[in-house]
Amino acid sequence: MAVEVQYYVLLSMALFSIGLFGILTRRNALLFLMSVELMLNAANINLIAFAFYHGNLTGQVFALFTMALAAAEVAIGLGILLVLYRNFRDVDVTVPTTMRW
Amino acid sequence: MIYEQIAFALFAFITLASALGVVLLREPWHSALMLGVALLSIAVHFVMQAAEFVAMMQVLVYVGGVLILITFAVMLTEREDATDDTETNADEVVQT
Amino acid sequence: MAIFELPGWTALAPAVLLAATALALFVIDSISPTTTNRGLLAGTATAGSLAALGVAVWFVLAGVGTPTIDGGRGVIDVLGNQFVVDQLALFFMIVITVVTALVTVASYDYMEGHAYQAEYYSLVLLAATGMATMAAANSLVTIFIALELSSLPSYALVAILKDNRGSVEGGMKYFLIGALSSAIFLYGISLVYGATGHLQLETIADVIGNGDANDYGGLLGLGILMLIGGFAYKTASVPFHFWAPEAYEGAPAPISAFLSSASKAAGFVIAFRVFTEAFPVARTASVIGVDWTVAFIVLAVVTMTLGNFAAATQENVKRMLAYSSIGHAGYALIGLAGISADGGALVMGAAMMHLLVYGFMNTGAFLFVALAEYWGVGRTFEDYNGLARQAPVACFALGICLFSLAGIPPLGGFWSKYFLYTSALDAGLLVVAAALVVNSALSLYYYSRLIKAVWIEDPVVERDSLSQPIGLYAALVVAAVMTVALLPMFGPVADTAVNAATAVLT
Amino acid sequence: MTTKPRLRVGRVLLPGVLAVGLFGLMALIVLNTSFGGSQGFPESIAITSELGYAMFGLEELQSTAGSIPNTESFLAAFFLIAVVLDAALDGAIVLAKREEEGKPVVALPSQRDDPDTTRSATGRETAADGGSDSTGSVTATGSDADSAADSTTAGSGTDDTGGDA
Repeated sequence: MAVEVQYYVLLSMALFSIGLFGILTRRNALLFLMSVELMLNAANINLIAFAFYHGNLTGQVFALFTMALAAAEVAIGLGILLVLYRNFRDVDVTVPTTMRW
Repeated sequence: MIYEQIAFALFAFITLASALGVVLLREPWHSALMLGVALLSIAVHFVMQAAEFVAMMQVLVYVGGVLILITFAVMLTEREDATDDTETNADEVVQT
Repeated sequence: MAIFELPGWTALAPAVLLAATALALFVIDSISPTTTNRGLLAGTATAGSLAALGVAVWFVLAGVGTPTIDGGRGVIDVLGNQFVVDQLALFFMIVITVVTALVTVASYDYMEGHAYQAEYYSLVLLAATGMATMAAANSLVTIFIALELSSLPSYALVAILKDNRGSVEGGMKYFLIGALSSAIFLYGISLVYGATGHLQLETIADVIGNGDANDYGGLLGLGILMLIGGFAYKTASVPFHFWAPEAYEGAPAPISAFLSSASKAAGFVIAFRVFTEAFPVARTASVIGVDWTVAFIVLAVVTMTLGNFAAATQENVKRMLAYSSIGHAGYALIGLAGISADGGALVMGAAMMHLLVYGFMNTGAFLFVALAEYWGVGRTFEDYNGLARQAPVACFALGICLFSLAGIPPLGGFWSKYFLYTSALDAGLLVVAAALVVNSALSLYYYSRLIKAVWIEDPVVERDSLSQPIGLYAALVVAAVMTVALLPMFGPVADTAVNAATAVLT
Repeated sequence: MTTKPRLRVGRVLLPGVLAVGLFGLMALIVLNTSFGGSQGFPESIAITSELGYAMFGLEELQSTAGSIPNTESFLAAFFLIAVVLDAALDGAIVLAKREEEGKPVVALPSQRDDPDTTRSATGRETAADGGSDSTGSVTATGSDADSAADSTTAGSGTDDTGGDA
C-alpha cells in the first residue's frame, strides 16, 4: 500500500515552516522570493496528496493553476526587484527606509 | 510495498534538506541551486501520488522557467564582494 | 423588465467590460507606443469603467440576483457555478467601478508627463477586473486567481514611479507581504480542500453540513485561520496590515485611493462570501469547536483601535489617511463579527453600506492628497496650511469627505456608522459598538486637524496661485457630491445592501 | 560563485524556534486527525486526459464508466488566468523597462545630467528622502566603501537614477 496521506501533509507542513523561517531570517529579497516558492510548493504537495486521498482531480488541476500563478508572481516580483536594485543598489529588504517600517 | 515507503522517506529527506539549504546557505546562488533540487524532489512526490502530468509541469514550469528567472535575477543583482554580508551580519550581532 | 433574455454569461458583463477596456488600452499602446494623448487613454479607461458601472446598476434595477419570488430574475450561475452573480456581487461591482472611474479621471492630470500612460491605465483596469471578479467568484479556485489578478497589477502600480524611492519601497513591501500572504492563503485553501475534498463554496458547505468533515476539524480550523490571514491582507486589517501605511504613502496618490477603497471593498466581498456560504457558523462551529466570529470580533476591535491611534500620531497627511483606512477596515469587519446573531444580515448590510460610502469619501480624501502632490506643496500637515485661500473649492470638498469619514451628522459617513452601531448593538456586540464610538471620537481629532490646517492656519510659506487641474478637480468634487447625494438615497440603497446580505446568509 | 557553500547562523534563533513551534503545532493537529486510506484513482483511466477535460469544463467527455467523480470544472479559472498572465506581462514590462528623460529606452544608458526632468520625478522627490541623488543616504548602513565601489563599477551598466554617472 502507498504511503499514507498524513506523511505527505507532515512533509508539506515542514516545508511550509521552513519557508516561513526563511522569510523571517533572510534580508535578501531574492531569498524571500525563494522562500515563498517553497511555501507555495508546500501547498501544492498538500493539494496533490489530498487529490489522491479524496479520489477527485480538483486538487491536481488547481495545483497546475498555482504553478502558473507562481510564475506570474515571480515575474512581477523580479520586476520590482530590478527597480529596487536600480534605486538602492541592493536587494536587501532592510535597506530602503525612506519611510518607517 | 516497502519500496514506496523507502522512496518516500528518501525523497522527503532530500526535499527537507534542500529546503533547509535554501534558507540557510549564505550565497543566493547556492540557495537557487538548492531550490532547484527541492523542486525536482517535490516532482518525485507528485509522481508517487499519481500526478504524473503535474510532476512534468513542475519540472518544466518551475525548474525550467521560474528557477531560471530567479537565477537570472541573482546574477543581475549580485553584490560585487561577498564579504559585505558578513560585515553587516557582524554589525547586526553587535547591535542586538 | 428586459425585453429580451440575455445569455447567462452576460451577467458577468461588468467584469468583462473592464477586461475588454484593458485589452483595448493594450491595442492603443501597441499601435502608438509613445502616445502622449492623455485624453484618449484616460477617456477610454473612464468610459470603460463607467460602462461597467452602468451595466451593474442596470442589472440591479432589472432585478438580477433578486430572488424570483420577489419578482427578480434570481441568482445567476456562470460557468459551472464558478462565478455567481447575485446582489452582493453587483453591489460591490458598483463600488469598485465607481472608484475606478474616479481614479482614472483623476489620473488624467496626475500622470501628466509620465512615461507609462497606457500601461498605467491598463494595469488599473486589470486590477479592477480582478476586483470585480472577486465580487462574483464562488469557488476557492476563482477567488484565489481573482485575488492574484487584483494584486499583481497593484504591485506594479504602487512601484510605477520608478525614480521615486518612496514608491519603489512601498511597492517592494506591498509585494513581499502580498506574496507571503498569498502563500498562506493558498495553504489555507489546500487544508480546506483536504478537510472537505471540494473547493466550490456550496459543496464545501454541504460537506460540512452533512458531517463528512467531522473527522478533520483541526485541519479545517487551521485552514480557516489561514484564510482569515489572506483576507486580512487584502483588507489591510490586523495582522497583515503593516504593508498599508508604506504602500499607500509611497504609491501615487490616485493609486492609494484605488487600493484603499476598491481593493479593500473587494477583500471584504470575498470574506463575506466565503464565510457566509462555505462556512455556515453553527455547523462549522460544531466541527472545529470554535465559533469563527470570535476571531472577527477580536480582529475588528484591534484593527480599528490600532488604525485610529496610529493615525492620531502622524505628521504626514497621506500616512494619516493610510492608518485611518486601516481603522475603517476595522469598522467594516464588524459586518463579519455579528453574523451569528439574529440581526446578522443587518450588521453585514451596514458594513456593506459603510464600504460604499467609504468608497466615495476616502477616494475624495486621497484625491485631495493627489492634488497636493500635483501642486507640489509637500506632505505634512504644516505644508497644507492655508490651502483654502488658493483653492477653496477643493478644500471644501476635502472638508466634506473628512467630516464624513469622521462621522459628523448629517453626512453619509455618519449614517453608515450609526447604522453599524445600532445593528451591532442589536446583535449584542456591546464591546465592538463601544469601540466603534470611542474610535470615531478619536478619529474626529485627527481629521479636524487636517481641516484646521487647510482652512484656519496661515500658510508657512507664501505660495503662488495654484493651478486647477480639471481631471483631479472633477473627480474630487464628484466624490464629495456623491458623499452628500447618497443621503436622500440612503434608505433604498441600505435596503438593497441588507437584502443582499440576507440572501447570502440564508 | 567560486566560494564554497557556507551556512548562515546567528540571528536565527528566535525565528527558528518560532518555525519549529509552528510545525509542532500543525503536526499535532495532523497526528490527531484520523485519516482513512487513500481512495486513489481507478487504474483504467488516463488521468492526464481527465485533467484536460476538467480544465476545459468538458463534462460530457469525462469518461463515464468508472470515472473520477466530483472533479470541478475549471473553465472559469482558465479564462481568468489568461487575464492574470496578461497582467503579469504588462506589469513586468512596465517595471523592467528602463527610461531616460521620461522616455523608455532600449540601449544601454548614457550619462544623464539632470535626473529630474520628468514630471513624475519632480514635486514628489522633495519628501522622499533625498530624492534621486543616488546612493548617498543608502550606504549609511555601514558599508560606505564597498557600496561606492559597487556603484562605480555597476553604475555604468544599470544606473538610471543618474546621480553617480
